[in-house]
Amino acid sequence: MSHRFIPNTDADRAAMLKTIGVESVKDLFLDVPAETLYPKLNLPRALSELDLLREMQALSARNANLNEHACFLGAGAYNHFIPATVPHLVFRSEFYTAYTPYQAEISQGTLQTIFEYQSMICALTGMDAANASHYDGATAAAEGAILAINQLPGRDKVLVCPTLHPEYRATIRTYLAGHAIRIVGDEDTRATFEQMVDKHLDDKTACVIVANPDFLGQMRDLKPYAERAHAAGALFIVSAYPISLGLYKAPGEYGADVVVGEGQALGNPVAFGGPYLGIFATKTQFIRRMAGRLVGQTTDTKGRRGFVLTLQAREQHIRREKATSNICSNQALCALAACVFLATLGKSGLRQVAELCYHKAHYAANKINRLPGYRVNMKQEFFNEFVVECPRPVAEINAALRGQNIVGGYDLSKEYPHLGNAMLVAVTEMNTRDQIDSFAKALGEIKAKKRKT
Amino acid sequence: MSHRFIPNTDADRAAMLKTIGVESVKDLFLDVPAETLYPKLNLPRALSELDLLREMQALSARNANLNEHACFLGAGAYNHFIPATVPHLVFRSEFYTAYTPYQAEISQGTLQTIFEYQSMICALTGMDAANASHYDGATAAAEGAILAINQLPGRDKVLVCPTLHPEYRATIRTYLAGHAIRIVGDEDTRATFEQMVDKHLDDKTACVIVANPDFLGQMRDLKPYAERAHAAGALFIVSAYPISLGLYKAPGEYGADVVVGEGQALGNPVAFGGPYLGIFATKTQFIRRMAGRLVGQTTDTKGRRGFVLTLQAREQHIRREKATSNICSNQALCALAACVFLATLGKSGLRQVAELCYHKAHYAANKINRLPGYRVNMKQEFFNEFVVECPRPVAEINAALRGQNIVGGYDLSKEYPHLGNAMLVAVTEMNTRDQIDSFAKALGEIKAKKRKT
Amino acid sequence: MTIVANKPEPLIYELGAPGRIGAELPKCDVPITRLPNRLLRDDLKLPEVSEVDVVRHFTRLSQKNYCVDLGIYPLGSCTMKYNPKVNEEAVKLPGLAQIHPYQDEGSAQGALQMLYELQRMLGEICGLPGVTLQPAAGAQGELTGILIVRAYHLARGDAKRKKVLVPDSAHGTNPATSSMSGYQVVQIKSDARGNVDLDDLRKHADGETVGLMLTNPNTLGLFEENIQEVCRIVHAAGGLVYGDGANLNAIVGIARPGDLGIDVLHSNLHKTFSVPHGGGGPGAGAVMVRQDLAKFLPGPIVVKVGGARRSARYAFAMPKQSIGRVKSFYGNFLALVRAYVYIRAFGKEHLHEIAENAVINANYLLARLKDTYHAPFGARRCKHEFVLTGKPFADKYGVHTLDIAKRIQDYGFYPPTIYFPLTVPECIMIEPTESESKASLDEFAAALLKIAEEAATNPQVLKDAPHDAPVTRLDDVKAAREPVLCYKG
Amino acid sequence: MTIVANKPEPLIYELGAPGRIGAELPKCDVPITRLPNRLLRDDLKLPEVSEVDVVRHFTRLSQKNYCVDLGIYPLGSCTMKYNPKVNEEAVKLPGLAQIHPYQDEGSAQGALQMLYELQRMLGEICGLPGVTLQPAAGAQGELTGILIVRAYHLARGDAKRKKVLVPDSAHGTNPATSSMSGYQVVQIKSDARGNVDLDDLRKHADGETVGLMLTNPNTLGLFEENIQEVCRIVHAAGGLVYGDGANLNAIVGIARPGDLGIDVLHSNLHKTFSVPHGGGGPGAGAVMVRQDLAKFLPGPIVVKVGGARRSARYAFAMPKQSIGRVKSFYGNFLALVRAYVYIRAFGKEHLHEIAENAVINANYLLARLKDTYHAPFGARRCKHEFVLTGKPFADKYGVHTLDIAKRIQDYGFYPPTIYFPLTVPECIMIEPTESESKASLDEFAAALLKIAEEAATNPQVLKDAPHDAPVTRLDDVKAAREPVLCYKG
Ligand SMILES: Cc1ncc(COP(=O)(O)O)c(C=O)c1O
Ligand SMILES: Cc1ncc(COP(=O)(O)O)c(C=O)c1O
Repeated sequence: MSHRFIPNTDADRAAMLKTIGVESVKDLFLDVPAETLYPKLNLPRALSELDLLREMQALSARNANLNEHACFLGAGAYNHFIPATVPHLVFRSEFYTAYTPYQAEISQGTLQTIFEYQSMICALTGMDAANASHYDGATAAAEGAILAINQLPGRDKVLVCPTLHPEYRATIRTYLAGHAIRIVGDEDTRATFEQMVDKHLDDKTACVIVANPDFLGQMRDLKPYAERAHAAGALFIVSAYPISLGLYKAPGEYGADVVVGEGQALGNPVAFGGPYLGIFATKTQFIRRMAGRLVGQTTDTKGRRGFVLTLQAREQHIRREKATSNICSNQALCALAACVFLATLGKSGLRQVAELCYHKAHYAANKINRLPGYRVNMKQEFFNEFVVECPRPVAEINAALRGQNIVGGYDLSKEYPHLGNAMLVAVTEMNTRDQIDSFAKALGEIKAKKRKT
Repeated sequence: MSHRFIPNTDADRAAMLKTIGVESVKDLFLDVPAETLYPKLNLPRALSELDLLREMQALSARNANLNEHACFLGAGAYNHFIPATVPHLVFRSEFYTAYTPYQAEISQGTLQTIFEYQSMICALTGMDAANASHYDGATAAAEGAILAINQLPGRDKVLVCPTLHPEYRATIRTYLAGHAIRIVGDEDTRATFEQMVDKHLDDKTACVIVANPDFLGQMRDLKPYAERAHAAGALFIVSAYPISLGLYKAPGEYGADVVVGEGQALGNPVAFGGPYLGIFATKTQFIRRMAGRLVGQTTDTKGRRGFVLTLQAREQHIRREKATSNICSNQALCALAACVFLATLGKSGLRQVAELCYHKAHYAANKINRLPGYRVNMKQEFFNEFVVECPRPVAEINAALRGQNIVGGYDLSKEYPHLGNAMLVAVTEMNTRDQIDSFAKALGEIKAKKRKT
Repeated sequence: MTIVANKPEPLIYELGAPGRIGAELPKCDVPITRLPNRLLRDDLKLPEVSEVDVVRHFTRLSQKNYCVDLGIYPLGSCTMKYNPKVNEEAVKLPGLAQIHPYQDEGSAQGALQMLYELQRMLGEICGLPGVTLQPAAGAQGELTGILIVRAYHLARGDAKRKKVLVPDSAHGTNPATSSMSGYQVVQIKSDARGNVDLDDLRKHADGETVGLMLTNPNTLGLFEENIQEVCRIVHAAGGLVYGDGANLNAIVGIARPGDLGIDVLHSNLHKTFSVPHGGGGPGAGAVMVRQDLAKFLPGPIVVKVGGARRSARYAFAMPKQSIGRVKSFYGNFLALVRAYVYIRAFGKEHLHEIAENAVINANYLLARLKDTYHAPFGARRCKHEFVLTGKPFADKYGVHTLDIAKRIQDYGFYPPTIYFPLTVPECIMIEPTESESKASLDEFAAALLKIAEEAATNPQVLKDAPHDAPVTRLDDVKAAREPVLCYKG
Repeated sequence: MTIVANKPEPLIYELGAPGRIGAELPKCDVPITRLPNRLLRDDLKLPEVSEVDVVRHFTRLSQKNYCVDLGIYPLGSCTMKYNPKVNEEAVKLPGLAQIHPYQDEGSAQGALQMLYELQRMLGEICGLPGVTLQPAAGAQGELTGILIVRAYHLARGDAKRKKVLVPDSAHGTNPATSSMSGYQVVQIKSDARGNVDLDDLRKHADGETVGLMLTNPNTLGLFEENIQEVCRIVHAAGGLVYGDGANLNAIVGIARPGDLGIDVLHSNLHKTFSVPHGGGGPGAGAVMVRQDLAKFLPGPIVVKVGGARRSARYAFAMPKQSIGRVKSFYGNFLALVRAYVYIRAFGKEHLHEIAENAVINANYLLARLKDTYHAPFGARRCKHEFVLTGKPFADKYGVHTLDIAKRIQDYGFYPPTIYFPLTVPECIMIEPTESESKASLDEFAAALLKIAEEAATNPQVLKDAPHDAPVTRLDDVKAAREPVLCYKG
């Protein structure tokens, strides 16, 4: 009996067992408690490739996909254009079937692309060094907090802004659960940044973590806040949306010590939440406290440029319990996608994408703001995401939109109850004017319907 | 102004024009009649990649695709399973962005895969040599006729069986239009092979071209006919359906001198008719009369095995007007797909596919034959395609089937009017029992409807 | 990967083992029918390998290939331009890849519309409104075109014409096509400037002349300076001018063959319109003709049946006096999709930039090289390509063009076309295309200049080249003398 | 391609030119809004390259990489098995790649069902029915698992436990995880047979013990012979046994960690379940727990809400006493799709063949090598991997394991894991996986045996290795001493 993924034949196995010096394969499992061997597994039967593909097509068909739906949902996962170069290059087997480049000489492809990725992230964020990736934006934020805590021993407080992504805040809490660290600042989700800082910032504060744009879409000049954090001796950590950095100032320009963020938008599909890309960048002075892989430039014995994993003494495989983090496998291929994405779009392309997001979002916001019963705060600075006050519960609105092949915005009622019936709407370059107009029209009709009844 | 597919910038161009020694690019076109320069073209405006993809998606969406429809249509283009290895490997840029391997040393990838393809085609057909591809089954058949004519000067007749694919017969006629060659045998589409041969075969006959299975699906032991052709001094050319060769005797076993065929089924999608793969194989004695590229094994200066284009003296770039054919670019990538397909399926897999086709087609034929008003000649040997006599015009039946997401069979009424309302039905391993049952049910209902009215 | 690409790769037949499998098919879900034993084969000599064997074998082999995606591929006359990746996304769409050529026209309106638009756009670009997309490649386009010319003469009742005039610099497919079409080939000389020798043309153009097959720009990369006169001479003799559009890349968007006097033209869509060359094919060889010749086109072609923009419907139709069909179905459909995508990506604003940049690149490279290599037509501006001759190196150092080509590989580039056209001894024919940047050309020029130096100082290093490829120079003579064309195992 | 892979590749920043573009975006189809100038950046240091530059750059770089699709990749502890291509087809499906994590559950039932089934299948395979798919990798699974153990103790009101026991052969992530979770690490010795030293374990297992992190088979490739006793000791002390399932490939389908006494386990789906390693990730690190611990799992997890087969509906739910979430959304979804496809491809009939063949392959290779290389545990049967020591070569010829590893590259293979586990000096850790055939192992063994010979006869050739890779040996010390971590240009 043969399986298509196992090359050895019965004859191969017989010859090998003979060389090994055993009678049968069972003899290789004598050290396993006999009563546990060969359990009867309640699993489905094996599928041929054709049947497998049909099964997956059937599963896929039961999900509403964004190729066929207009999407106004963001909230940390964004539907952006992915140039054909990205899948074409990322899915070259030389990249995707390799592993961490432990043996540098025959892994220069991976190593150089990571170095380039690091360089691009530094350019975007205004930092000196970026690592080869964390699992996602949430874990990158948590690792940022850990860096600050380790950097500033004795300080036991982490300030998180209430408008940092709720899941990031939850993840930070989980990551620090085993440590005597207080995570504060988001008790009152309606607190402004000033109020939060006034209340909590002190000499026990290791860091302040804030998002820009924040979870509700607001874009701010954070310089004053960075200055306040620094004045208190704390690190200032900014979670940034990388597409916005095509247009807006780099966090490094306004005082960030660490920049984290969700890099999915850079060439990775929304894919039901993963795999995504945790961006992590910092200043030279904190490099040795960074977690994760770092690639550095060096030379070979002939003096030629080459790249290697470096500063590994930070990592678990060398430092074990003293490592900066336990991270080992990361999201390298997502970082490669980001690298190809940024190379393809380049200086002008990323700016174009960001501008399109900006203009379309503002067009949409204006339009929606003019609908009776809906309100958008047009005074507030935003990039491509904004809060819409709605005349009915968002869940109901979204259900109605679904019938028109529209994926509506994020329902803020659970995490930000004070906003009432509020929907977080994201607009990207993927939304055509037609889509926006239909969306607004559909929203308008929902209101109207209510009046009639 | 820059375009994404043109790397030179204005600065590059300026520097280059300077080196060239001209003022502007216009100066490079002074030899073109001035009045014809820079015509105003009535073309659409340039599209960005995203807009382009949307345009293509929209065009694609207006076609009924076979992923979403059960397909019982064959007639020379077959919906077969394509393992994931095929697109994965064929679309490695090293293969698909290379050209004819003129420079052998840095084209060993292409050369070795062609050599392997040739070997597999020889195995399938029972021939000694196969070329690197013709454009499709029809042109391969035409080139087969030309080989025979060149091989047997003085003979001016080509016998084509009425059940050779109508488009192949048409193509042969076009290819030979400029020559004093008579193409005969298919005047009466109801003539049996015996009748046709009795009528035409003589010492002026260069070749007899016959399909197995033939266009109407019939599978025959052609040995007696090969012997008759040979007795008359003519070559015997068989057009074969390569999937059937997983199960049936190789044409070489029953006397073919040349085997041609449509190779699409070997790993190439139906794709609205192209690109397809013209299979061409023959015996050693005719090699120097073959058209097309041939790859041969040789050695390098260090004695290592390597592969080169060989026997090029047959070809247009050496022999010009005396060449065996004018073919230059061929269907190499389709041949590579066939090579990967045959390697993946291998000895047992191709047999499995062929058996599945056989069993499913016979199941379908039996089922349809039992429907009132429909008839299949179950006495006749067939592989996976058979003629169904229908109670109504096929066009009407197909229109009804379309409503149920079924692509019905080929309407034989135009080319084989003597068969009446006859539909040519193809069944492959892609048709599930459910699909076949639904198809039969749908056919049954069409009949019923007629009775009611 | 160097360490892998350098290892010899066994044949797929030499891998694997009896019983090993690379694919499983679904279980048979219908009752079994008895097999017709007397018709069945006993054995089938196909590989027995697992999926991983297949993937590794072809992945490794792929790395023994140079390709456009690795660098400049300056094969003259082949237009090895970059193939945009969006093309490859388009052809994967299920509504394009998974449609049957015989399915009802009503269920394939997207495909028909695309074909219709492509016909129209190619007609517009070439200035020749009758278009067939059926030919699978340039050579088949030539056959199609000459058969159309034949049909034209016959339709006029003129059956006496037998001669096709073909310039001596023509590609081999031109004379080969002429004989395939049943005609005799008469070779026309080129003059000192690389143009058709008008006297020679006048001498041969007569009442027996079917027509002239003209490549313009020709295979020397030169635009026919007397194009209008050439066409006049042929037309005056009652012949038609067939344009081999292989070199359309030089003038696309800048001048239209139809406006220049060409009657029938093929365009290799895999050249000018970026269909990837696939290791030899598939390409596509659309043929464009004057309006009055459209009735002879092979069919079916796509026509619009009624309706304005939105309500337009498309159908296949056979031209009235069609020469028939030249292959099955409608052409290399997915290649046509790529050409369509490519033209739409440039649009009317940018199309001419293709030719402009291709011509700048070629002239730049020629300027960089012509002091070192002998450029027989270096006094003229070239178009998208140019020729050099290695003759001085052969004469002085015994180093031949073949040696230069092999040595180029060691510098990491694909060599140019060599020994073609036949009119130039030791010919080297270079076509950079617009896909190269100045930087890329500079690198390539530097390598060629270095090699010229080596030819003088160390000729042996050229004769032993290539040194760095997966194999050293291969024995062509042996391959042809004792042909081994398939695995014997 | 050798000739290309051997050339140094510039950084993408060193390619291109100002104004060059690689992509165009659609024109803005809505009215323009004024930009908030004071918040905007002045410059953005990104590359300026065209599409062809991008494609060539990364294609060339790719060829400077070794990968599983080129040959054996015997990195011990990493399970570099072949990644079936059907996985990659599945993840391209629009209903899997193009769905938003926050879209309504009702519009993602296919995705939820897949996740639910995967949870169930992994629970079944591991004998631990509580499952979360959220962790992104093994290490995150460990953190998740240890936080679950912590929650378990705290829920019992037991806050005094502070020590996590970790065998000395453990992977670095185990101790690192323990400290990330706020615990102290106590290292447990191994005995002469490579098992956990029971006496040492008994000595440390006490009322302060949170639990033991056990890798079984361990990183020496040895199955813990006293597994049941080990678990008994830890359980008796009130601790839980955390299983590091990185090596599940050795026993998948043959023995279930839950049946062996493990309480909490992670499985690196990128190892056992064929998610490609992506040059370092993404993987996935599902965590499986005993039924009574399921309430602590991070969430959301997928539950079935009512309905039999056809009418079943699926929903996300937060376990009652969840430790919270360990990342955003639901895990590396597309990695989970691949694992699902892989398990379904093997099914219950074939799953155990994975482990059987992995173990046969490892033992065969060990048998081929152990007379030449010293195998510290060569007296035992190994499981899916085994360790050798290069110490004798170091002592005799001054040739280190690093030199051997570098030399292996010249033979066209990826080297094994080296210098791990730390308990074996000059360690060489080899894991062939079931994807290799006997023929492939024979080739690899032949290279290693040849290298052993070279160590004696020509040690310098090892010390200077690699010779054939795109670069020679790289200077790690320099890289760390003067870190250059990004392009300064
Ligand atoms: C000038 C010229 N004509 C015709 C052809 C033949 O075209 P194809 O290879 O597409 O058949 C070529 C191909 O290289 C060519 O260069
Ligand atoms: C034994 C062992 N444990 C844990 C890990 C960490 O897993 P990951 O890299 O998926 O985080 C590894 C990875 O190599 C391992 O080998």
